[in-house]
Amino acid sequence: MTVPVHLRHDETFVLNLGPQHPATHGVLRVKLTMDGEYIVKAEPVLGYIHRMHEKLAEGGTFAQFMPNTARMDYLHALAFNHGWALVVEKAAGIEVPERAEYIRVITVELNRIASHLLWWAAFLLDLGGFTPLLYAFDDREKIVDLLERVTGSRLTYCYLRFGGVYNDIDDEFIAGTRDFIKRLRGRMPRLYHDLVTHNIILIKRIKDIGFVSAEQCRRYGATGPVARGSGIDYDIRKNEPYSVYPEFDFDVPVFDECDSMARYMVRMHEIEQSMRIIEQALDKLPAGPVMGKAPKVLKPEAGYYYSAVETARGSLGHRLVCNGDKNPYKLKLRSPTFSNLSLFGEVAEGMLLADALAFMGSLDLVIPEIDR
Amino acid sequence: MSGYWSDIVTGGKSLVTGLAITAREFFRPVVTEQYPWEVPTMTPLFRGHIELIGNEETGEPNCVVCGMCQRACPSVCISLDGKKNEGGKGKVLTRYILDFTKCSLCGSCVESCNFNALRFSREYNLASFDKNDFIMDLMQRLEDQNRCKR
Amino acid sequence: MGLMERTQAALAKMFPQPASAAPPPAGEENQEAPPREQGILAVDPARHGCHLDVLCGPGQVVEVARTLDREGYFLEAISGVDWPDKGQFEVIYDYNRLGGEHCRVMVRALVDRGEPVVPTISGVFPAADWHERETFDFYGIHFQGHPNLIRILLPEDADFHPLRKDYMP
Amino acid sequence: METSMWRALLYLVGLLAFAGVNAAWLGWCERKGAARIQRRIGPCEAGFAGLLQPLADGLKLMSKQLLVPQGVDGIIFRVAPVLAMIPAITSLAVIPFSENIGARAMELSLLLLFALASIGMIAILLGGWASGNKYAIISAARSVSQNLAYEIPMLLTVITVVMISGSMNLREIALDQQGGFWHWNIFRLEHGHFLTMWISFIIFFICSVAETNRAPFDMAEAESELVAGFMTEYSSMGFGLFMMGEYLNIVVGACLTATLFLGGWDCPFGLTPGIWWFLLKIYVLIFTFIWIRWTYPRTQIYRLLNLSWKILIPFSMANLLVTAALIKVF
Repeated sequence: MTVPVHLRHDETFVLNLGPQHPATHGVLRVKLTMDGEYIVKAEPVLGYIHRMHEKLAEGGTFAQFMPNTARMDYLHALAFNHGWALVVEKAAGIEVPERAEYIRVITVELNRIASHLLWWAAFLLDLGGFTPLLYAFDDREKIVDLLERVTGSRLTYCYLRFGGVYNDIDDEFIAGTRDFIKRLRGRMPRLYHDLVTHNIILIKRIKDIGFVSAEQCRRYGATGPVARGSGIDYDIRKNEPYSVYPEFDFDVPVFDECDSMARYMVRMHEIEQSMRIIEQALDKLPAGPVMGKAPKVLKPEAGYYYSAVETARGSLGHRLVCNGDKNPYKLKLRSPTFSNLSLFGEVAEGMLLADALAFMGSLDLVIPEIDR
Repeated sequence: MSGYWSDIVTGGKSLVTGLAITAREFFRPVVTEQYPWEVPTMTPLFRGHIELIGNEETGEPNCVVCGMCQRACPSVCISLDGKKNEGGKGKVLTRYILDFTKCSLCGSCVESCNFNALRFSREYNLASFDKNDFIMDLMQRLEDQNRCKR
Repeated sequence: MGLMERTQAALAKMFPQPASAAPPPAGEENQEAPPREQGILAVDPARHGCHLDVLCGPGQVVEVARTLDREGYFLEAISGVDWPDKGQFEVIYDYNRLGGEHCRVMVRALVDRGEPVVPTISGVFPAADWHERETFDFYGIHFQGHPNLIRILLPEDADFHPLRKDYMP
Repeated sequence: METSMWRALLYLVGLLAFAGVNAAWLGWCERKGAARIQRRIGPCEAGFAGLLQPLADGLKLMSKQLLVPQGVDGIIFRVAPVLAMIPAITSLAVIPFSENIGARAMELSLLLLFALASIGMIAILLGGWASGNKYAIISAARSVSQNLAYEIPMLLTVITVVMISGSMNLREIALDQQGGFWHWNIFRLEHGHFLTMWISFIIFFICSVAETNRAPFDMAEAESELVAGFMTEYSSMGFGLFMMGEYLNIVVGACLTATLFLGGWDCPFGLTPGIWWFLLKIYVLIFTFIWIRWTYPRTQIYRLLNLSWKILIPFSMANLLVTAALIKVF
């Protein structure tokens, strides 16, 4: 997008958005060159919460990196657990018992709902609506309680293990999950859609704002709801199924409008689809052990391994290089929002400040995951 | 032009619906818990910092100083020492220091322990002005617990 | 013709000599076996997570990217690997398809550790911009022609490349 | 002479007390109201049901250092918060609280109110400009364009009221509506004004929400975009005065709405008119302000201008014509 003619003069100023700014959800900094309220150039500056997880991975054993994974995307921590478990299981050839796979899917999907709810809450906060935030937190709290029951922690779960999960789920968890799904289904139409989705102010605010074309998504490598909001039918759970996802009947919501509203709708529909997956998984939950046979000390064969999972924000890839040692030789984390954010600069050019922030909110940024 | 009128009508309706929803919520009971006065129930799996498990009878730590927890810890926050057991075989624990400032509560240590010597405490009031409060002597803690039990 | 074969055929034009008849599984070339020649290998996606393993020279990186761009791929990530024993850096490009038929391509290029220079592909895929900056940040690999090759995650004034194996904090 | 001095003093003290109590405890009301809507408790520790919270907040604000950052225009920076507060208090002088309670019943009191309201806007502009902060300047610019856009439909609707009542004196406008809700301007049976006046009322209410920079029209202090807008650089009581000014503006807006459309101190059933009815009306209106704020997301500046220029102004113009026709024809 080129800068409109009326903006092509030199009365610009630089607005430093962040690293401590309410809209950047953490410590992202965006250097905006502005002309009045129009953005001439937007340049995200990263690294304010960089912790060098890739080096930390090289320094410890495979198992010792597991707690770190949850600290990157603290909103969908279990998917990061899952991604790391999958790539190591792939490399070391570890089998996972079926019950553990089901439990993984249930917890990861619950976590996905929690992540989308929190995104929704934070997005509405970006748009100045504070009340929906607390309604969403009320629901999210239920999920967090459920997950605390099985994982022992509330945010940075370290639940998955190579070859299974840390702890079996009990009847109370199953009953609680069913109750939660019933409750969320009851609250969704009224507190989420009637109050917010159909609200004319919100519609006017995010419809036709933040246009990201499918081609832009491809060139920038944007995945997840951002790509699906641009009409790209791409969900790793369907396209290259992992775990036991092929056994469930669910849809991948795709919207063609390419605007913030489309991304919003994708996420709202994904909540429903995740609930469907959880229900099916609970129905089909097989009995059996939750931990498979895994050697205490992992020494995967030397080689190159790649594994991808679908997190709430898009495709998370682990590029693992092993040299036959008990430490990962090299781990590269392909985090979804790193790529999703990289298109911000191009799209935000020529936008109004308020629209750009609404667009940024619709990208669903989790800064620790970008900076790793 | 039709968009203009339908915007006004549907928009107005959506605004009124919004007000009706918040009005209904206004009269419904609160859902929050007032923390210091009400304490939520803790799940059985709650992960506090770790603590040593004492023997049922003697109260001595179950630990045999194998060092598995130390090796499993990704953040190097456990340091322990033992000495040769006089009279018996194996080793006895003499020092067990947990540097809780580094701990990420992953639970690897508890999982790696084969001798039922470690567990998560139920301590959640962990706030202090001094960093040194979190360099915990778990032997001392176990002794205190034993004294309380007696 | 499946997508994988099509991609393989498109890429094969760049490599006049086909890879040796009995290709060793990916990864083993770092061991005792002689180093692999440049070319394309089909690998087991269930084991290695990608369908094609392309080893090319640093000079061919841009051409490979153009070919894959034409085939509708997108760039997932760029990672560097340090092989101090061999005195080489390796740059790994992961390509994937957004939807439709599925095929992952891993493109690897080895460069001299003493003078690590790889041409940039940010002109082909803007996604590479940040990934190349990150690789530069961590390994000090220079991406020739990159419009803005500055540090991205580390502070601007850092004078080290932390993911090099010989880096000691 | 003597009595009029006592009277002036009494009103001075009374109005200042009214302003102070409202400015402080409306903050409490807002927090409690928001909390209820969000199913929380809200302030509950300071005093019974947190009623002493405003005092605690005030004490805290006063005990803080008034920071004047480098590079600000010192005088204007200090004057702006005062300027935000004073017009709001002054406006109360012409509000008729009941038939006999009202500091001053001027002939052009309506005009004075709008003049004072504009000064409040200037205070925001000055505060934002003097801060020398980019967010504050953007906020100041937004606030001005927003206010300019909203004065027009607001004045147009007020003109319809003035036409009906034939006066610009607020007391007389209220007196004109005595005797039950069917005499109030919003539901007025006479000349069939109820056909159009409810639209005027809605337009006026939207405009007063916009005028007071309240959500959903709070672009000037949009905290997720502009940090705190024009208040970004203010600390201590500078910030406190802006907050109090905002609440007082709401009070004035509610008083004006009640007087112009809801019959002032009139009882809906024509029975016992008095100040309590007036207070009831303004607090219901204030609650609506709070209710709206905690229901909707914020709109966008150009959406707001669109709303004003494309919907509110045409509608209020049409209303004006229809009202004139109704008066002339019937």
